[in-house]
Amino acid sequence: MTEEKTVVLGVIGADVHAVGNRILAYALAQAGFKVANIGVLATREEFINAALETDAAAIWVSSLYGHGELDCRGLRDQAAEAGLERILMYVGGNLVVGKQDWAGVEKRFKDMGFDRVYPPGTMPGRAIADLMRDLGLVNEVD
Amino acid sequence: MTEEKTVVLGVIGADVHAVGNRILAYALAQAGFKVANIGVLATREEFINAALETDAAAIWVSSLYGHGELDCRGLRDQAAEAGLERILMYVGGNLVVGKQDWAGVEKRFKDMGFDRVYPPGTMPGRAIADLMRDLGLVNEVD
Amino acid sequence: MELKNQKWPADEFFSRRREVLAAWPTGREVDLDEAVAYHRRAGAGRSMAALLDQARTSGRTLAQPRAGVALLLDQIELLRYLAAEGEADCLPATIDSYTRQNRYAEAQAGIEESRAAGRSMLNGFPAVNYGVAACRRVVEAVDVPVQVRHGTPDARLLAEITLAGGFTSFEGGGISYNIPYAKDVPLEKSIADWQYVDRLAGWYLEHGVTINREFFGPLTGTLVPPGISHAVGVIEALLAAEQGVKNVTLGYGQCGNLIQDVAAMLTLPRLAEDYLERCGYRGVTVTTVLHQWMGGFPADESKAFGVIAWGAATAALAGADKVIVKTPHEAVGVPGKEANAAGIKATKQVLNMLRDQFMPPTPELTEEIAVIRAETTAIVDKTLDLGDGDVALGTVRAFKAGVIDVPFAPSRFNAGRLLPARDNRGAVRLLEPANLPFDRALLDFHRERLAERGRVENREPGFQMVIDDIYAIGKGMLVGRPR
Amino acid sequence: MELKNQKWPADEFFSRRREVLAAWPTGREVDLDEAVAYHRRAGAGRSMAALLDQARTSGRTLAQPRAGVALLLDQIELLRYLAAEGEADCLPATIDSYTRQNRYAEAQAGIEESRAAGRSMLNGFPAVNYGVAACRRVVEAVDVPVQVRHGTPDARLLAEITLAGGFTSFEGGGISYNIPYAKDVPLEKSIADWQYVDRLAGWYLEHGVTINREFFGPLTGTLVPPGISHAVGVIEALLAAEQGVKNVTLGYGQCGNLIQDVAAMLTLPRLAEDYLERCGYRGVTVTTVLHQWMGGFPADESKAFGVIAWGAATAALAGADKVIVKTPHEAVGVPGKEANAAGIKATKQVLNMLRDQFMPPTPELTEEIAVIRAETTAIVDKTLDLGDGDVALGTVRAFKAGVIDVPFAPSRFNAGRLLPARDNRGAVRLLEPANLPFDRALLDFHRERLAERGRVENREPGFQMVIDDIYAIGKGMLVGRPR
Ligand code: B12
Ligand code: B12
Repeated sequence: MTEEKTVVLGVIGADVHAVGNRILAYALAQAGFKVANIGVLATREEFINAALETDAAAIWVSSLYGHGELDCRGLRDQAAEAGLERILMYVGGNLVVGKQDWAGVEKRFKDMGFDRVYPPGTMPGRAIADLMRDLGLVNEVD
Repeated sequence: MTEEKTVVLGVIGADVHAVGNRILAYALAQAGFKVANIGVLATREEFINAALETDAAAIWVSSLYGHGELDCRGLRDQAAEAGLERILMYVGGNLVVGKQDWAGVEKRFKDMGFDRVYPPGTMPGRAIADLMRDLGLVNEVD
Repeated sequence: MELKNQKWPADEFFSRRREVLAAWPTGREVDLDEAVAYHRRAGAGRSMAALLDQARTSGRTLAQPRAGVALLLDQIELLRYLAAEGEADCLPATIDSYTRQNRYAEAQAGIEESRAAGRSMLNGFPAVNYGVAACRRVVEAVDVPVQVRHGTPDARLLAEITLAGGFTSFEGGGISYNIPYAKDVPLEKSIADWQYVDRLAGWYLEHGVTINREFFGPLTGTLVPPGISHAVGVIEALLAAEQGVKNVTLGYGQCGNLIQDVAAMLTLPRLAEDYLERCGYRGVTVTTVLHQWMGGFPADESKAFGVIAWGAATAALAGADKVIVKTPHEAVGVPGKEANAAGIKATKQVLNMLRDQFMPPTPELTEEIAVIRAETTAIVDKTLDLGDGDVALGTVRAFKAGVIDVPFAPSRFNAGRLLPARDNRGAVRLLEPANLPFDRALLDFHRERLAERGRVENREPGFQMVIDDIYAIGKGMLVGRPR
Repeated sequence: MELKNQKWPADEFFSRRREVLAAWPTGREVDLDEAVAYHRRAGAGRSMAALLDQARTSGRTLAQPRAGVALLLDQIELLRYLAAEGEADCLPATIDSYTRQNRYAEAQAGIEESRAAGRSMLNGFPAVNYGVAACRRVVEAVDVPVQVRHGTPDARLLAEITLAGGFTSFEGGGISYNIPYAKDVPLEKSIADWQYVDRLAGWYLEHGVTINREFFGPLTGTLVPPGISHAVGVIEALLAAEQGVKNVTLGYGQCGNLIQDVAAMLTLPRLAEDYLERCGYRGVTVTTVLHQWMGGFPADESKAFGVIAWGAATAALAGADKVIVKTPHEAVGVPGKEANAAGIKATKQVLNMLRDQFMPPTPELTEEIAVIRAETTAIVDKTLDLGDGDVALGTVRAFKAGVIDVPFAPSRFNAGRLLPARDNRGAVRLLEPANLPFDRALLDFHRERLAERGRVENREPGFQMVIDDIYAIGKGMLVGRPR
């Protein structure tokens, strides 16, 4: 059903939060995706290289530790430069430092070029459903 | 030192909170005052009669249960009618229903004619010090 | 009619009823047969007895807030919010203080002033003034059982209206809603008035509708030793059972020392069941409720959360069937709906985390259990003695003799000579046992425990210690140590 | 230099020091003799060791928050606020994640962006970039001891700067600040780098200044069974003691089951003392710290208060010397000062209320104690064996062999084969013990406990159970029951 689409998964920057990453990988695999999990402490370059290598349909960036705003800048441009103009990019976790107004946070990350931005505590199922929709793997009507 | 001044003490209205009343009575007595304690469920009339009977210097009204605003209205006028024009009147406790802006609450009770209004959790010592000052029992400078 | 512990004959009950219902216009709305039909239609989902039963068998602890405001629509919104956002397992209508003193005219004024001011000027919901139909709107607004919580020495009309109004549980008793809640009401009167309420509940039962009757365990909420509140609870259960009540919940106000509180919660249903059985009442279902700390709270909301959560933990570890929840606004005023929901949510988090945990038996717990059993038994037995076997009469005499004595109670029918204080571990003991009918061993136990604290604090146990203990939790402590 | 558990000779230490201090310009500011003089002037009021000692002897539990922001003045204001309004007993500077990875240039950019944005863009205080004088301003801003808390595999420069900067306690160790905090750092390297830190602390001690060394007990904070974290703590204590450290605090992350947690806190110092003694280290003072639940939190602030308060209760009943406090913002982001103070206040209310209470011994507790002792001993003894008596070498080999295996750790030097899950009462057990050196009795114990849960939930214990448990507390439960 997912035609074995690949998702690159990783935790960006100096971030070592490994638990959510482990669960996301499991959930994506259960949903039928191939997962290229580059794990924690992942650089922007590692995300892009993994996407190129696996011909990925999407990049899922996690940032839990608060520096997401600093770490994620430039990822979209670097991807474009590498020829990944149309790759889907999602980001989720605890993206900024502290408890901030979510609308503002979402906007900042959308402005950085992310297609979807998820607040703290998002359950994997929700984002996987979005992904299936964005990849045209499910009928929009149901 | 207090020249055995009398304070009328009671809990007004349909209010049965007895613990604070007991402690206030004890604290006033310890500070050298005579206490005419009319207890809980006290009517306005009982306050005034007790003040007349004991030639009291002050009336301390407690209201804990939230109906203070309804119960205290008219007390100052009734006292004046009874000839107690100059008697000191303090009120304290949990005077209104709910957590409200204190400045507003204080103003409402001052407008009703109370000389001093105390917020929830006031320790007796603070009000006794005020009373001694208001009665000229201590030198203003110290 | 002279007070005695005997099921009221139907004629007596129905002749009284006429007077009761005539006391306020809404009394006319009550039609018992129609009310029974209404309850039957409503079904088990609304039944507090059924919910408690389920909690008890599954080892779960239900969380219930207090909640009452002056205006009907606000009351409805409040309960809906506490169910949905607060995740309350069951709900109350907490009745205002004018209604509690049967001052319906003042309650009416309060309703009108509240409408004018746009905020509740009453500290609860004036159910009598609203009447039967309005009560049904409240009860129907939510999916969980709703109880009447109050503090009314004479709650006959309130019971008529709210039970006809679809409430399935009614709190209070002739002692617990008099001694802490009144100054001048003789026990003869309040006990008789509550016999009426119990008879009414019994009547519903006889017609297929189980009304849960809960007794107000915390009494004055302030350092009440478990033996005393247990004795009152047992007596109220006996009085209710005689009138035909078969579903009772006994309450206890958390004191703060875990071992004492667990012992109290473990002994409470056993003692009630023993006495019910001994006095010949069969088939009475007994459940328990723990009230989170009922005395003075810290004003700081974070600290209040600490007190609330510790109460929840105690309820869970002690296996209470229900816990009554405080709020972060406790020290200041009746909580708004958000603060109220906050208290329930903190409570439920702890209840759920501790759901599969319990306090294992230990020698300390066993000792505490023995003490509470001995105290309660001493008081109840002496009360029965004083009444020549009649618990109603005995209660009146026991209060007169100080055999039951509730600390800090406003009632002049309470001896008021007893003084409690915490021991060195925070358990509530007797500094001045006054006339409690305790044997030497019990008295020595209390004295020694307080002497131990005295040694640690290097002061003689005395009234200052009591005052320090009254303030202690509000100031962030359990034991009021000298500064 | 090859890794071994042996006190570094002075020349080795000082020649390494030159490299370390050269890594960033602020390294030049460190002058050890001047730093010692500074600490001596500062006196015991700033000493974490002295404060812990006092807590231990008086049976009190200290409350300490986490707290770190990008800008110096904000850091000072934050600590002042947490001392005054939050009533914290001791304070930290929590270091940002760039500094933890020795990425000082990125930390510098973070400081500048924070200045521009007017809010902290870093998740902690970049102490290395600020240097010695700035650290002293932080330490001097408050009256209580301040500790460095971080998660830095190579913390040599950080230790040099902060200890010269007047901090009197330094968290971390070669295992606990590597395995949960890094992906590619070999244990040979991190252990050696932490020998350096310990040697530095030892040097201070030899010059009359006691630096408290705390090890990071919670590891990944997520369902780590006590036997594993205890083994790591004991090993880190041995490694530190060899370098001359004489004041250590061992940590443990609350798991949530009271009996297991109390057993863990009771065994922790005993095990450390036993091994220190057995390995010939005399005169080492051991204290303990409990971390309130370190895994995923509920997003709702009231529920978070419930989790916090239960952690505080556990710390108090277990007699922890210190508790590390979470905040109501835990699930969302680094707390602002108000949320941080709120967590401390809720904690202190509970600590104070339970100050004179303890968990009495029971058969369940005794069993749990025996299990934790057996597990820890099995792991530490096997580690010593693997190193032919050298605990440093043994540790490297033990991780390679999976004899120590930390669940959910990001490090590729961790086997990562072990899977924990909660049993039917919420205690953390081993679903997949992988290569842990446990005897049959221990393995059976774990299997039986999980089988019991499986029967109750009517499912085979498996990875879904682990996932359910990871989410459970965040969803208001302890045990992740199937829906
Ligand atoms: C114990 C208690 C009870 C006991 C009282 C037993 C008894 N008969 O005494 C019981 C359980 C029976 C009870 C019942 C009710 N209570 Co009540 N109760 C409390 C509680 C928890 C503690 C009160 C107390 O004893 N404090 C300790 C003493 C020492 O302090 P104190 O009473 O505040 O008095 C001190 C100061 O306020 C000050 N002070 C008081 N008066 C004055 C006057 C002057 C002139 C001065 C200078 C100082 C001063 O000095 C006193 C001594 O230090 C408070 C909340 C709290 N404070 O934590 C609620 C509280 C007072 N109760 C409240 C309510 C609403 C009720 C009920 C209606 C039930 C309900 N809805 O929950 C009934 C009302 C009964 C009635 N008709 O009055 C509300 C009042 C709400 C409001 N104002 O908005 C409170 C604030 C709880 C809440 N947040 O909802 N209660
Ligand atoms: C466990 C934990 C740790 C462990 C991590 C162990 C490990 N190596 O994995 C330890 C103790 C080591 C740790 C360290 C630190 N942590 Co930490 N940690 C947590 C904690 C408590 C739980 C994280 C977790 O495992 N959750 C469970 C998993 C299943 O959920 P999750 O991680 O949120 O991931 C899920 C969703 O977010 C979502 N998701 C995640 N990414 C993505 C991406 C996409 C595309 C989508 C669709 C969904 C998605 O799906 C995941 C699966 O359900 C959180 C707070 C919390 N959530 O309660 C703090 C938290 C993440 N940590 C935080 C911080 C700051 C740190 C430290 C800097 C120390 C400090 N100051 O306290 C260090 C940083 C270390 C580093 N360099 O990264 C902060 C981040 C603050 C912020 N953003 O403002 C948090 C929020 C705590 C807080 N409020 O301060 N931490």
